[in-house]
Amino acid sequence: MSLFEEYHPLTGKMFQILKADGTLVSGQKPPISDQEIFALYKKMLFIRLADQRALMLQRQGRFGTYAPIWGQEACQVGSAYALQKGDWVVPAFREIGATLMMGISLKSFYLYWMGNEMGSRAPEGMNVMPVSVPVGTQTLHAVGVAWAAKLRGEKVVALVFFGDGATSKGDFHEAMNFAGVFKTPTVFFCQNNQFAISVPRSLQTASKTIAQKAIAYGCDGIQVDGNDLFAVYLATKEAVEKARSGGGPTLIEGVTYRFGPHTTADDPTKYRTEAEIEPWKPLDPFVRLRFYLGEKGMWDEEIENRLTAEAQKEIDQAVKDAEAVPSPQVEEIFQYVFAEMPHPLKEQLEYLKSTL
Amino acid sequence: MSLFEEYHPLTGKMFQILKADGTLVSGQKPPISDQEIFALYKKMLFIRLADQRALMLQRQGRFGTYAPIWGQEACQVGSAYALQKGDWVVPAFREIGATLMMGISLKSFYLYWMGNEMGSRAPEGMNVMPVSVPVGTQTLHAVGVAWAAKLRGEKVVALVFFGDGATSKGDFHEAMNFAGVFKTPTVFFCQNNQFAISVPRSLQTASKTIAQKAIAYGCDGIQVDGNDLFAVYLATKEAVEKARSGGGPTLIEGVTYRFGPHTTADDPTKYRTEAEIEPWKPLDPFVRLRFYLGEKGMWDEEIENRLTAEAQKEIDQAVKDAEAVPSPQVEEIFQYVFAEMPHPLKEQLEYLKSTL
Amino acid sequence: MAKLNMVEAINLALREEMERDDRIVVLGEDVGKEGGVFRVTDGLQAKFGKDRVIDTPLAETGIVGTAFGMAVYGLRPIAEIQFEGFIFPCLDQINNHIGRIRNRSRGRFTCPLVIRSPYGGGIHAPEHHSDSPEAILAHIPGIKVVIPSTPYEAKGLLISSIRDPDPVIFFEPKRIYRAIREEVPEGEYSIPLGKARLVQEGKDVTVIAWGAMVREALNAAEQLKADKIDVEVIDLRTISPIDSETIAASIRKTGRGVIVHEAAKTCGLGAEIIALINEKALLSLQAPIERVTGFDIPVPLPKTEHYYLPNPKRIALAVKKVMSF
Amino acid sequence: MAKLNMVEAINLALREEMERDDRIVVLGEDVGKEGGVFRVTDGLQAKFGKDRVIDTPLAETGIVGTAFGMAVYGLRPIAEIQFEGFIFPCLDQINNHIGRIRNRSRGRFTCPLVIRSPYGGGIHAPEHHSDSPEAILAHIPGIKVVIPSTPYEAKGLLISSIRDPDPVIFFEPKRIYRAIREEVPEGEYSIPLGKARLVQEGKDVTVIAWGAMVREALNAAEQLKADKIDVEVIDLRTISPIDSETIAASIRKTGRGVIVHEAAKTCGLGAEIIALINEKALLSLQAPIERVTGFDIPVPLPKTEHYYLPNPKRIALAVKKVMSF
Ligand SMILES: Cc1ncc(C[n+]2csc(CCOP(=O)(O)OP(=O)(O)O)c2C)c(N)n1
Ligand SMILES: Cc1ncc(C[n+]2csc(CCOP(=O)(O)OP(=O)(O)O)c2C)c(N)n1
Ligand SMILES: [Mg+2]
Ligand SMILES: [Mg+2]
Repeated sequence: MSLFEEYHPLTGKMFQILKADGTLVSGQKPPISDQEIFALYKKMLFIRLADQRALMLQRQGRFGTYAPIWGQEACQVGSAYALQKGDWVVPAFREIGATLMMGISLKSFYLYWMGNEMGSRAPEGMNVMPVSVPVGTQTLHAVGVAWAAKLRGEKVVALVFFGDGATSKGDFHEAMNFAGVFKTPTVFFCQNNQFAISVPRSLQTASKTIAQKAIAYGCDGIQVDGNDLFAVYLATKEAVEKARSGGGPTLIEGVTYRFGPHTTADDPTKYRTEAEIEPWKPLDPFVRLRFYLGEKGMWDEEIENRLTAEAQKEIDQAVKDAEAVPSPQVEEIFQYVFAEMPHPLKEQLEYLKSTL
Repeated sequence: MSLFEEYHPLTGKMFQILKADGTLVSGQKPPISDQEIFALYKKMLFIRLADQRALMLQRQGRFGTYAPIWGQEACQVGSAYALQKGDWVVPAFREIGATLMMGISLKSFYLYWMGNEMGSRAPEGMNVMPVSVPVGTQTLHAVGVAWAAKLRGEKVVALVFFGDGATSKGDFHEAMNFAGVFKTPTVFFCQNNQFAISVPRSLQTASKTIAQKAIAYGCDGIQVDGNDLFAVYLATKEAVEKARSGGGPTLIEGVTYRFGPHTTADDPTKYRTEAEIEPWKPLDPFVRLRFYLGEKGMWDEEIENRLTAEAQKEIDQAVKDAEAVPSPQVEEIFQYVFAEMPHPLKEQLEYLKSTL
Repeated sequence: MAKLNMVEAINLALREEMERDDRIVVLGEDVGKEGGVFRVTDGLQAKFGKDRVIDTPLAETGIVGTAFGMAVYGLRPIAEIQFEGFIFPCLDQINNHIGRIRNRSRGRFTCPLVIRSPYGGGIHAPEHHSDSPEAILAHIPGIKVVIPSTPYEAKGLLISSIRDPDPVIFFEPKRIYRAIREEVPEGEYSIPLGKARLVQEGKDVTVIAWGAMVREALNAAEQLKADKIDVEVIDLRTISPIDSETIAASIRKTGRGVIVHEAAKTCGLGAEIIALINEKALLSLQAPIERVTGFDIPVPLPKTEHYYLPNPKRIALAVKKVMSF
Repeated sequence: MAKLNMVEAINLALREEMERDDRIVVLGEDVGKEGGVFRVTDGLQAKFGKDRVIDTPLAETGIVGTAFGMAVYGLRPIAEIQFEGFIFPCLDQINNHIGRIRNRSRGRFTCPLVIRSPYGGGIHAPEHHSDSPEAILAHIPGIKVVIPSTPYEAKGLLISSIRDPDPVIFFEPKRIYRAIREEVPEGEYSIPLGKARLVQEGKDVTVIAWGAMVREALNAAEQLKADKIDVEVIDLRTISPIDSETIAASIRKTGRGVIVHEAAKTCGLGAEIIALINEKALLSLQAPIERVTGFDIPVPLPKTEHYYLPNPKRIALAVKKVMSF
């Protein structure tokens, strides 16, 4: 029985390998080596710290509005790790994790969120679409990308991120339906972080799980513990392999929790209490990995401090590098609207320059 | 076990009472009296003949583009019959059956499809929304209407018609999701007539049934034999009662077949063969009712001829009445844009009149 | 009388109207407990309950499509679209149904619906949070489009919009949500739709603006005093239907005009205003009307946004240009 | 050289381009076996197979949203929206993504996508099948909008649109799909985007039109000969970006102008053209520019549609008005 059969959404089962206390679910084993686990832990830590820095910079007025990943690191690191070179990531707007996993530099990531156009370009070869602010719209792009690859006979997979809120949008529906009909190699990764700004998951849809929405499209769906790096990785890996070998799309619901505010512009105390957050704290994806690695002698406070110090140094440098990039010249905002600037735009640019 | 539990979409069962040969499925009985059945048969016949007349008039250049019901009479008559006074019908564009069932006059119906604005107004008290050409958009309206009724504490149900093609639209998804979350008294009736113009049901979605799409919204869904007047009526009645008593929405998939062209502008020989239609002919909703009523001594050729003659007379009159209505004056197209005509529109109307 | 900012003034209008008319229902994303991301609906759910102030799923077509059904049924829904950039999925329902239902039913069904949405740039927001799509909506028949420029105006215009028997798109210039405080009376007053406001009389040149740009225009006018240029400032208020008479009368007087808007230049509302002046006051023109607008480019990211937005300097330059023509 | 109607000319362009470039994929509702409801894609699926001519589910956002992804990946999709009335659900993707991706990625990702759609009135179609939303699209940055007026033009302009590195909306005036036959060469030729066409020279007045309205304008011009009025007719061809130079040059010559379009008057493209004339040729104007357009109402049902559509009579009246000003 395949993973997706075993965890068919209507069975009510959530796929988990590593429990919150760092022990393995009976019968399950880690899908990657301890070295890999350690490397991914290190990456997750870097991401969490880089995320925290962004929040801090925003409070200091050095950053724009920012949507933190805090709590969702395992979802993004575990899933992106299942991709191969040439695969695509289509992010929403909370994807520092997936973005850095794809090799985009932290400097570039920061630049964009500082509001500097110079951070908008992914380097050649890194197939990461730009941030998608209009919720859910990007799911269609991931279907298009994957469909194109399929039509060209290229064994490329597209992994798209979106939230629980996004599943309410018509775009999500049309994307899933197209993916189902054309069996596009798309992996739909829903980070169900329990909130769409203030609106809790329970008010977003009456369906018991997000995963069961796959049934409407004749696709596989699976609910995984999104705070379990191993389960996220393995479910995504199976979905990616299935996609690559022509088996079509999969909807993965990663059950997780947004510990931070929706964005730096949000005040979550308006709509949730500390008491509501409390039960989620022990489920933090870092906690269980520390237990697990600790058991193997691969983690302790000292290691954590060393990793943290290294990360902070790298982050310091990224901030410095990003802040050293000047604000773009006025040409920059006209130059990339079309391949060749049409006459009206040239006139407008000339005019604007004459007024500066 | 409720009907919706017994026929849960993933059981693979289609709800049927009256088989194609006019006999009853074992254990099932007609949900209405023989008198009612005869009356509904008569209504269906009238609708089929009025529909055929529309096609004929179009060929003679006396009618606009028209979308015939041919084959789907049981879906519309059976479902609309389950409504009570005060309930709403929200049609797509193929709903001659449901429209007439709600009491709209054939003359008025014809007028609209002849392209005459004078056919656009439903009489006060008849809660039938205008035709909805943009596919799927009307599903949201039915949710809004039903939701409003619920908020006002009025026990009103909205029944919305749409096709298999419409289920691919984002609007359908958002409508089902809102209905699920707010438990609006909406009955979603999908006439799965196997085609969206030329696109067969199999290419419209990879989901095995339309009914199972309800699972995505935590709603009940049921597949019924849409050519079986009894099954359509009973399933709709249960859905309507459930809705009225606060149980929320239901998705009903009526499995039927579009015998005619998509519209009078369509040439179905481009995309389907006679051989494909053949197996559906014995499933025509009229065939089984004739067997059934015949068994009871309530139908024979003579009765059919009498009913036909009566119907044709009524239809003749409706055509005559409709054609006697003159084309509207120019004011008519400006008058109902706003409650009070704003200045620019007054200017435009004046100008237009000066050019005629 | 309290001094309120625009957020508070709109909140007050909603509160009073909801008290007056129990058919009014507010719905949208985060309008409930959260009180809206800008706090415009703050406290309303606590006061009126979850049946009248409704947090919806995240689906803009769904919000306006169901609100349409509610309005047809007889409620008076006020739908919030969280940012103007997310109104695009609603255009299908707005164009194909909301603006047409009265006409399509010969008056049997109507749609007294208000769609509120913060709009415009200038708050260093993320992408898709700074657009100005008013001209697109003004091109759609059967709907009205309203944009207030001060707290007092906002309350009065919103009351009229809510009481209007037809659908109204109400764009709130988010840049001045909290930037202006002024006296806003409690209770009943309304400002008629379809009438522009003469903000400041002047004899040399007419500057026409709306929303956040009225303040920019006034700033420019202030600067231009030094050049002895006497600027008349008109706040359009209602984008559709346009009050062409007020515009034409002013241009007939001054003979010169500058139109200011944040939206992209091409096919922006400025074009329509020029066309109306062409039709009604061409012979009075002493100079081509100038447009001071956004550009035909996506609104840039925060660090470059200032290039995009019209400012007093650009307005003053345009005024000088038409004066020296 | 064969005489083709516009449907055949477009079909030929698609066929030839698909042969030339195997990255081209056609997708839309009923474009396959059916060959499109107007038969524009007739025979293409039989020739190029189901992987290049794709019948999609009934979902317009889905069509353009996935086509966007395809284009970014490196294909050259040509998406069909069956009727312009159903392009509204696409505006979100068009405005928020399709027109911005080059800018949002500093040129890393591009969207060489063509969206074809029959548009406009005059065929006694059902509701929502007679709209003219070109001005809405012309207001959106980062996309081009093209409308051909004859079979020859259609083929040439479509070829340019397909080869253009940026997204193009290609509206096909369905009213003249089969109404005009003219010689259309096989093989390579293209007509540059962004350049209007001088259809007929004249010295007294400039009539600017596009799509099906060019024929109406020519008919009016013919009638006006009896009045000794010599009409210059310009076919705009590209709606965005507009060829303001050709327009201005003609107005500078004639001093008078009439703009004809089917879309609603307010905020239609006519307004933008007047604004451009105001900016570039005001001093040449002998009379206000006249607009002969649809009205600010939904397009009426077939029996009353003739009231709505501009016709030679209304155009001629407008020409006489500007001549006698
Ligand atoms: C179409 C659209 N509507 C509204 C918004 C404003 N908004 C930004 S994020 C968000 C909530 C998204 O929730 P979810 O999809 O669960 O993602 P999360 O923020 O939890 O990661 C909203 C309403 C938007 N960006 N796009
Ligand atoms: C949004 C939209 N897209 C396309 C069309 C053109 N069109 C009219 S009916 C139709 C097929 C509808 O199929 P289905 O929903 O199954 O209903 P049926 O016609 O079979 O009753 C299409 C594509 C439309 N009217 N609206
Ligand atoms: Mg969420
Ligand atoms: Mg169908």
